[in-house]
Amino acid sequence: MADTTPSDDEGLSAPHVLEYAYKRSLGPVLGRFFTGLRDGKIEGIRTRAGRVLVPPSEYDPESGESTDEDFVEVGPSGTVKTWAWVREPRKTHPLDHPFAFALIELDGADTALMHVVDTGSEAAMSTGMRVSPRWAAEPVGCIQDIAAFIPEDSA
Amino acid sequence: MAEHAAVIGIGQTDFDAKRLDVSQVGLIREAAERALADAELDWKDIDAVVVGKAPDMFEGVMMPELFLAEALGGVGKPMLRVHTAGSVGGSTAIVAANLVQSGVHERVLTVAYEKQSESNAMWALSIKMPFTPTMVAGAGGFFAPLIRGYMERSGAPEDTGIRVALKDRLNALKNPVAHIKLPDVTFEMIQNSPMLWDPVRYLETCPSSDGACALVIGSEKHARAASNPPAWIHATNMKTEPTMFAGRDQVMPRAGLECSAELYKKAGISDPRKEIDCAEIYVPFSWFEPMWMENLHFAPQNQGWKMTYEGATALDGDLPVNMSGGVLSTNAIGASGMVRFAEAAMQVRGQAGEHQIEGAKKALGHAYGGGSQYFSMWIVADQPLQ
Amino acid sequence: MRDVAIVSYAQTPYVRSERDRNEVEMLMPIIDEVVKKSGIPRHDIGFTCSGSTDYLAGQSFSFVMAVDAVGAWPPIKESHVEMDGAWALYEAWIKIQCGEVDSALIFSFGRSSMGETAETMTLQTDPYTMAPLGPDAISMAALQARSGLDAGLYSERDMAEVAARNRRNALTNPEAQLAGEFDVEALLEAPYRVSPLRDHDCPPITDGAAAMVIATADVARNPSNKPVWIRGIDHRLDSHQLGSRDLTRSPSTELAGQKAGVGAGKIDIAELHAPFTHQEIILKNALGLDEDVRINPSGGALAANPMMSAGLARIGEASRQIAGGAAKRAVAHATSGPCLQQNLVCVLEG
Amino acid sequence: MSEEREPVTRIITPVRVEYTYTPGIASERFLRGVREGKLLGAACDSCGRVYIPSRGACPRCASPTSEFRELSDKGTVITFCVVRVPAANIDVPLPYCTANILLDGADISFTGLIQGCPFEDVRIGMRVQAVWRPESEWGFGIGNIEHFTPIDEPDVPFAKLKEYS
Repeated sequence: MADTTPSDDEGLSAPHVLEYAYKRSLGPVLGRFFTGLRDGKIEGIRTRAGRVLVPPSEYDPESGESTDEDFVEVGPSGTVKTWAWVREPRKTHPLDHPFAFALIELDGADTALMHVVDTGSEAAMSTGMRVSPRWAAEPVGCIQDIAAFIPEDSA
Repeated sequence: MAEHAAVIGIGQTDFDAKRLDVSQVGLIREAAERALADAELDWKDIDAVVVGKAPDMFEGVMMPELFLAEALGGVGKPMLRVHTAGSVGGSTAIVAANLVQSGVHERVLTVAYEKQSESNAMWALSIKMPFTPTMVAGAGGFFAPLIRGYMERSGAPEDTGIRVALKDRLNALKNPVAHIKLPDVTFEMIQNSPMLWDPVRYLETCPSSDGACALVIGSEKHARAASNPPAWIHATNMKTEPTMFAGRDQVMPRAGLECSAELYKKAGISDPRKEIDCAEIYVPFSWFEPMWMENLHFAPQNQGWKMTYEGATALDGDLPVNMSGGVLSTNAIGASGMVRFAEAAMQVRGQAGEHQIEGAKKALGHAYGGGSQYFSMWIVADQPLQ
Repeated sequence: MRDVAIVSYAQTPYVRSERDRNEVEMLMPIIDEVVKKSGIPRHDIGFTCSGSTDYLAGQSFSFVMAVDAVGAWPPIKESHVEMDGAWALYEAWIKIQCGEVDSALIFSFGRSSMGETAETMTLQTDPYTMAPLGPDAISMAALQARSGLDAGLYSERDMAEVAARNRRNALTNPEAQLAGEFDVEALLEAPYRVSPLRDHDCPPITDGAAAMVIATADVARNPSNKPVWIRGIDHRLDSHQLGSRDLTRSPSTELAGQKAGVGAGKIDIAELHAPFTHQEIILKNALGLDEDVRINPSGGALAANPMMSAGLARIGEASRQIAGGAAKRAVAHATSGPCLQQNLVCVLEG
Repeated sequence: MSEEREPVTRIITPVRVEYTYTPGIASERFLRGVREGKLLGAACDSCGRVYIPSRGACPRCASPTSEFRELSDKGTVITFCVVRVPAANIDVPLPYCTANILLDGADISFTGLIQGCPFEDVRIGMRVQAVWRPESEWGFGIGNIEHFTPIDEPDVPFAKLKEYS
């Protein structure tokens, strides 16, 4: 039972893969957020202190206090606060060609959402640029329902 | 030298096979908010947070406390994440207690959890590694041979395990948050349940649960000021030995024997069976009750089964064990140790509702993990240690 | 508080791949070394605490086998944090403060070479809104780096100078992995890896382990060692959501630094756990370090980044500087989580 | 139209992490031995107890186990259980019997399958021997032993085994 084939004579090694499709229940706040994405809208949540959090959470990260279910529709456009240009995408990345990870402050939100921006070239990226979502063809209720953000004027 | 510390708030989630109504965030907040409410404290009153859980592969998040910390009011605070296998819930409570006993903090929130429904426990507990064909079928496959070893050396009657399971399952009916509740459970039902890992039957085995447990541990000042009664921590102890080594007694591990002996000494207990009013101990398979009765020095070697047989461990016995229904009824792995510690504290606070042992003044909480190699324990009481 | 000192420290040579040795084989010699150097009989050490993570090993309960390297027989008082070894040190320090024990062994380990570390770190992010997008450790650090560049806090040249200095410092550290003289101009001509980060801005992938013994004054003072006192130790945490933080600052480091008493006296050297060049600058600002403080004489995490030990190694390396007479007072720092989310600060004195 | 759809309550997030695993010096020595049909134990440098397989250390002494020696493929059942429940990582048909087996010359038991007799006949103290797969199927793993089977030798009394149980 050759459960393993050594890769070479220098030393034994073998591929090892950890793989599982986790099933994550969402609860009221993330459930509403992902339902909104599926239906083409982005909703944040207002904390008792008045800040609008996107993505929404069940708590205020600054105080730990619960958030009430005070949902606020934001965006869908927003401003890039910072970005990182990925020249060589990894297989774990959502796009297979060069793109940017970015923190995007959606209009009406007080925090920035981490997502990807698809501009085709690094030269087209800049801090402060305006972006809009490009929705997935068949949204199912997950963060990838926004396939990517793209420059606002090309949306 | 250590400062006094006490449990001043306890919160448990409702436990179930699948808590599909909450995220991981919602799950831990349910326990933490209940503990804060019990302690009559707010998030801002907490100095530090200690999180415990078993392997990260259960939920598929590496060090999940990092994304959960802010849900526990952790921003700007110290946060620690403990992982000592199955004993982790107990160890986590001890680390939290130490933060207060050291004099470093006044009020510490500690939470232990597992959301096992996100994956599969049998997979996550024994990941198949290259070069090593898996022979051991999950925890049951590991512990069943040890149980057979105990049966052989003690000569315990074969129905001992069934009797333990019946007692714990009846106790669970009195616990509002317990996961497995079988209102019409009988000796025959357990006896006739399928053999999974012979000699362990299905109803002698713990379930996989989703759930969390939280404690607020306070300094003497805060314990005295609390409006609900505190559970004073008299002693804590942790002890480890390696999983496998030549000459290891896996049935009656020395780490457990020494851990409990040192614990009693610290707590000033000379006759544990007499001086401890009740014990909530980690029994994932029914036969571990008699085994741990011996390991915890409640019974002489090879005679722990007699306590079960004579009813000593029943709710009306002289040393009630697993009043909550135990791990056999509820097992969110990372939380399980802390639930034991919490139940001991609930008993001495007089808060245990239908499963309250009347007049309980001193209680033992116990957890173990790995291959019966990690032990964590505490003694709590209704008065501070003199 | 009881006075507690680092009495011995050892680490494996830091390498790209421990091709042959498993975790136990890596740990056994260094644990043996720190126990011997401490002058405390092995069975007299009161407590043991380790730090590691299952996802580096690809195995649940991977820390359990590491106990084999300790000599846990007769049984020992022992605990484990799923964190860098620096936090194992903190738990051990607390145990001593409780008066329960007078000495402790701390160790940590990891073989990053078995996996793809930057991708594994994706699993550390919020599993609902972040991890499904696959943000790797380098991309997240790049988001932070650009925040500081845009804010004018540092330049790409400043970042390259950090890389060059750390790797030059590493020339005198025989256990460092990546050492050498690098020309800043040449570094700046290299292409971006994930812009604005170039290869030199990122840490190497490192396998390694570290071990330390700490003890109270009466136990620490023995003929075989030179105690280095832990004068302050504290750790704090920031929000996990990168978009709700000001990434140009490290408020948790600022707070931990204040609590640990960094400002109470002159700092000679600092060992900062900054896997990325810009993070060293952010940390230096957060700790309020003067220009004359020598930063990372060991070469820091840019010269060797053994996951789960790199933080403990900063404290160990700082203690070596003091024990060797090169400094009187030092600050050491450890980090965990994306973009410096969690930070520990430790002040050491000779 | 979207109003008619059920709210989203759960997401599936696939996680895949790839590793290249290396077993370590002592384990590799053992695996290379078993590839040749040899069961190599390793003795502790300090106490002399023999481990199989050794991961490189005697956990009770924290000493290396440097001296390798070939052990017999005969041994004694220390304890056992009959598994009647499926496990995610095991592909042996149910039910099956696994035992902790102490090989002659070893000081620690390891887990093996017991076949060749009814489950009711398996007992603590029973003598067994390895049944190897055909040599052409041997690889780098203890899986080269398909199972252990009873042999006609007197049982070892429990008193002699208690230290290993």
